[in-house]
Amino acid sequence: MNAEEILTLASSIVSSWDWATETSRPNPKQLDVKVNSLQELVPIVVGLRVKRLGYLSAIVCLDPGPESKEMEVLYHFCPGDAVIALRVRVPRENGALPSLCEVIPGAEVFERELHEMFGVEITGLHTPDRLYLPDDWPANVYPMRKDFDPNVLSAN
Amino acid sequence: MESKREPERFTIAIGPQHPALKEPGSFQFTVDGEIVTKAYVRLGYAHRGIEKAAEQRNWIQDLYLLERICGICSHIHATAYCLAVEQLAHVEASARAQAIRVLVAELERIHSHFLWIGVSAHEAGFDTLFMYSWRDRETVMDLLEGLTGNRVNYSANVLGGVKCDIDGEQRTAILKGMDFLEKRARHYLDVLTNDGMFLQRTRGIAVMSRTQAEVMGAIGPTARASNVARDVRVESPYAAYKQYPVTMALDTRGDLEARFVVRVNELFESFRLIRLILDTLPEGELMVRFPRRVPAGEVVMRVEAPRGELFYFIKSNGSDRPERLKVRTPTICNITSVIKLAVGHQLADVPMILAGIDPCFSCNDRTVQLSHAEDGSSCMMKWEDLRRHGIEHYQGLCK
Amino acid sequence: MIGIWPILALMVFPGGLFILAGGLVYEWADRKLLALLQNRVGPRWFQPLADTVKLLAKEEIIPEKANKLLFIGLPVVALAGGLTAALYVPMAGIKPVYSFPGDLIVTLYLLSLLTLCLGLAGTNTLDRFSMIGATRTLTQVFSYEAPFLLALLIPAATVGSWQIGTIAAYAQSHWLILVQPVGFVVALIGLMGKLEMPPFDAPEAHTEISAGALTEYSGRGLAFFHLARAVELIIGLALVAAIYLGGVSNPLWFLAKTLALLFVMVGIQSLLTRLRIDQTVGLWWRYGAILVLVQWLVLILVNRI
Amino acid sequence: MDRKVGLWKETMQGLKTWARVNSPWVLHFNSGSCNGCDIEILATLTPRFDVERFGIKLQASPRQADILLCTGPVTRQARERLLRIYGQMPEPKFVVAIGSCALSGGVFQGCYNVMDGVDHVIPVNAFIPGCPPRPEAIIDGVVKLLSSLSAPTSKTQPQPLEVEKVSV
Repeated sequence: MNAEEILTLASSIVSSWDWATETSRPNPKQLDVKVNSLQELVPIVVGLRVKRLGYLSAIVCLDPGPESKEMEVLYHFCPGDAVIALRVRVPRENGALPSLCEVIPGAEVFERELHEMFGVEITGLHTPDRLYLPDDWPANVYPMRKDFDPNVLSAN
Repeated sequence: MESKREPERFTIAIGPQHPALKEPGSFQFTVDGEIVTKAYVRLGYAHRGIEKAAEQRNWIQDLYLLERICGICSHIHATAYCLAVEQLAHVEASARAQAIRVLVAELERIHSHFLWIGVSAHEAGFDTLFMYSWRDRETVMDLLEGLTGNRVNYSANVLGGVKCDIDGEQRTAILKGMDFLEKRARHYLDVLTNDGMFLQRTRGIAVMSRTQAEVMGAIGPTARASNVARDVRVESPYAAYKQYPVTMALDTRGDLEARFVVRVNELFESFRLIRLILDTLPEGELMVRFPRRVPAGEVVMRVEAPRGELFYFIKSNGSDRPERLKVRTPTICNITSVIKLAVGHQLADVPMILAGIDPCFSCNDRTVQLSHAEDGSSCMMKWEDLRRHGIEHYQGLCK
Repeated sequence: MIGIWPILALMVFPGGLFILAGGLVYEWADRKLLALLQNRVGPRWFQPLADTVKLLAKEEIIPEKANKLLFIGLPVVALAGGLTAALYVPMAGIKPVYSFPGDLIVTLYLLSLLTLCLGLAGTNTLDRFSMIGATRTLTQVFSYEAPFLLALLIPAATVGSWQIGTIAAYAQSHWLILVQPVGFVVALIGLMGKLEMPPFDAPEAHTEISAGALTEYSGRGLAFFHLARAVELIIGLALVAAIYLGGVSNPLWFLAKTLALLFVMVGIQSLLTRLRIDQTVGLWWRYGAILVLVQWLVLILVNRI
Repeated sequence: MDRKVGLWKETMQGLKTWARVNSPWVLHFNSGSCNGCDIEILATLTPRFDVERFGIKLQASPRQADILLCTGPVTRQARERLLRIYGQMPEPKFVVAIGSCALSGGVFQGCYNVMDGVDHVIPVNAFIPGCPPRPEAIIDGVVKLLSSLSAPTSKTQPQPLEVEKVSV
């Protein structure tokens, strides 16, 4: 399958939820899917998985800064030559995402990282321990957020 | 007397300071006698916070920062970054530059795989093989040093091209080196597949089926040893891989031996590729002009590091530094498989299973850096101080 | 009234100074040969000596949880066992200083003392790595000890004496390696197991369990264990050479034969991968023990005929 | 009589120093380095460099090491481990910081999760700069540290010394 076919297939999978999603093609090899409701995330991933498009390459979180109330989380699936990005928005405060571990066990480390670095709760994660940050790291401080203040650490 | 011990006695911590791991990363294995019953991973000993640091530095500085994510695959990190930023800036490096990038990347793969053969032989307690493979690895280290000037952090890439060229003399040296290494690689393949004692430690150990590999998201040679055809160089050719196509080395067995065989077979592919590139190196400029500011946009770049797919996501907001830079390194994907595979195996097999994925914890743990403007300037001051100090020092010497 | 000779024998030759120096030289030869086979230059001739002196001068840290007496005593016992064994072995081509019927058995048990001390020392320190190392050490004892013992008793049975001196004297006219090659191989490999040389170095596998039973030992204790091992190396080599390789009637023969044995052992070391502990046990009981028993059987049959 | 005692003491001290200089067992700790330095340290064991010539032996247990080779800028998580390992080593002990990161934090200087160098955490006896230092430079650094031990001025504890980078 070349990139074109993969993306067509992917859009057909995604379009079964089309009452809640919009898709765009920023470049010929990429398909961006805006997932508007969190409940749909797991079913879409299952759908991709069933069609063997479910190789999760990375989870990226974008924090626009404290003025914005929301952060954007990108799930990058990279089957073959194509890139499928599921874009989900979560609130900055008390945001939560469903865990993909049931579908993709390898997602666990990405989700733990997401939780540690950005403070996004992952519901259904089995081991929510620290993965990267030191043991004596202060609670509720998320280093990858734009408004992270390193002075918190020196006070510690 | 402490006779009332629980049946499940020991938790053996492997790492962060542990001879099996030259890099920090902490695994905890609960063992019952010699059998592993539970595995747990804790990273973060090498977490420096590079992703955050990258947001604080400009595009050029980031190149040198990212190259130091990992000392084994430094070139491929820089390549991924350069390709991604070039795509954002709509700049294309010349065909010659791309070919040289691929050439250095393949040399790096050779160095990395030889290193890995040695390290895993060492884990298995086969020190003679370790010594021999590292002796031979010095050949490719010499070539890389001759080409770029450094043994580890080559800095061959610059934004818009490469900084080192290949002349006739280097060409002969590389070809000679490849002939020697190919001979040695054949020998190692023979040893790895025929040495009975070594096979006892690799054959049928840590078998990962194709489905398991796919579910756990294994990548790189680890996945290819389980017959998962996943190689970015083939699937989504970048740089000059379109002109120099690669054939994937696959194996169906999925055990440790298969991982050895796949990696050695990849060596042969690299030798072939390097010879081909040297024979048909296109002419052209080494680098093109690159703007200081990069237009706003998002880009995903995937390249094949020696350990598997390396993923870069870069978002630019049009300024002279990136808005967000995300690196997903190959080892992080393969760690899941170690945790799952180790359970049920002997403790003695664990170092081998760990080594089997060729882990690189420095890759995984990247840094977070101060997001303070003042600190940025204080850094500049220090650098300036150092520079001045250096100048004064040498002036003093001249007197 | 004890004469001066026994004390001299114990302190200078063949016990004490001589065997310690000899052990260090043989350890150096072992490391140097291994390095040469691995394409390296290897250590300088005084390396084992420098290591030992340095360890003796180093601070000794005794873990809080460990029994102090045992922690300090075990290395001494291990070394003492080795030194005592030296008295019964034809060292450097000279007849054993002491000899009595049955000294072969005593010597073999004295040689096992080191391993037992290692095991006890490992369990005494209560460190996780030491514990696993000790478990492995003791597991290994049970695997190689019996075949090794049987392999050395075959010549004894052939000669009809349990005295090393008598066997060695008989061996000078009969190269037992030719008659009982299997026994020889098992004895040699058993010696490697005893010395925890690769491929039987699972008890101190650096990549898995740090330094095994000795993880917590730093100064003097470690030096004593090192010395004990060096002493055991030279005694073991002397024993196998005396029994199987046509005796050691003069110093030159002694040197040549033990070095030849050492060379074979180093070759095996450099060629093989470390065995897992279960593989070690399997190897000894499945092949080692059976081979030795076959050798016994052959011996018995031959004697009948 | 006093002179005899003095002579005896001096000889013993000389013997100790000789042994120490000729039998340095090293322990390697990566405190968050990029692997570059670590691989180069490992390379010093291999046939081309072969540090066993100098009696240098890589030990696995901190209890049995004389010299701690430390690489990396020391991350917050690794800091405690580094202190613990340093504490576990028996006296006399020496620390060698290897690579730019271990010296000053290198490119990671100022990152909040790093301590900007080994000497911010434990005392360091020798610094070996380079990114990464070549294996020759690492050997040279350790040997220089050792030769400073036998120098008459510093019999007990060597002063921290700067090892020059070996010109490539």
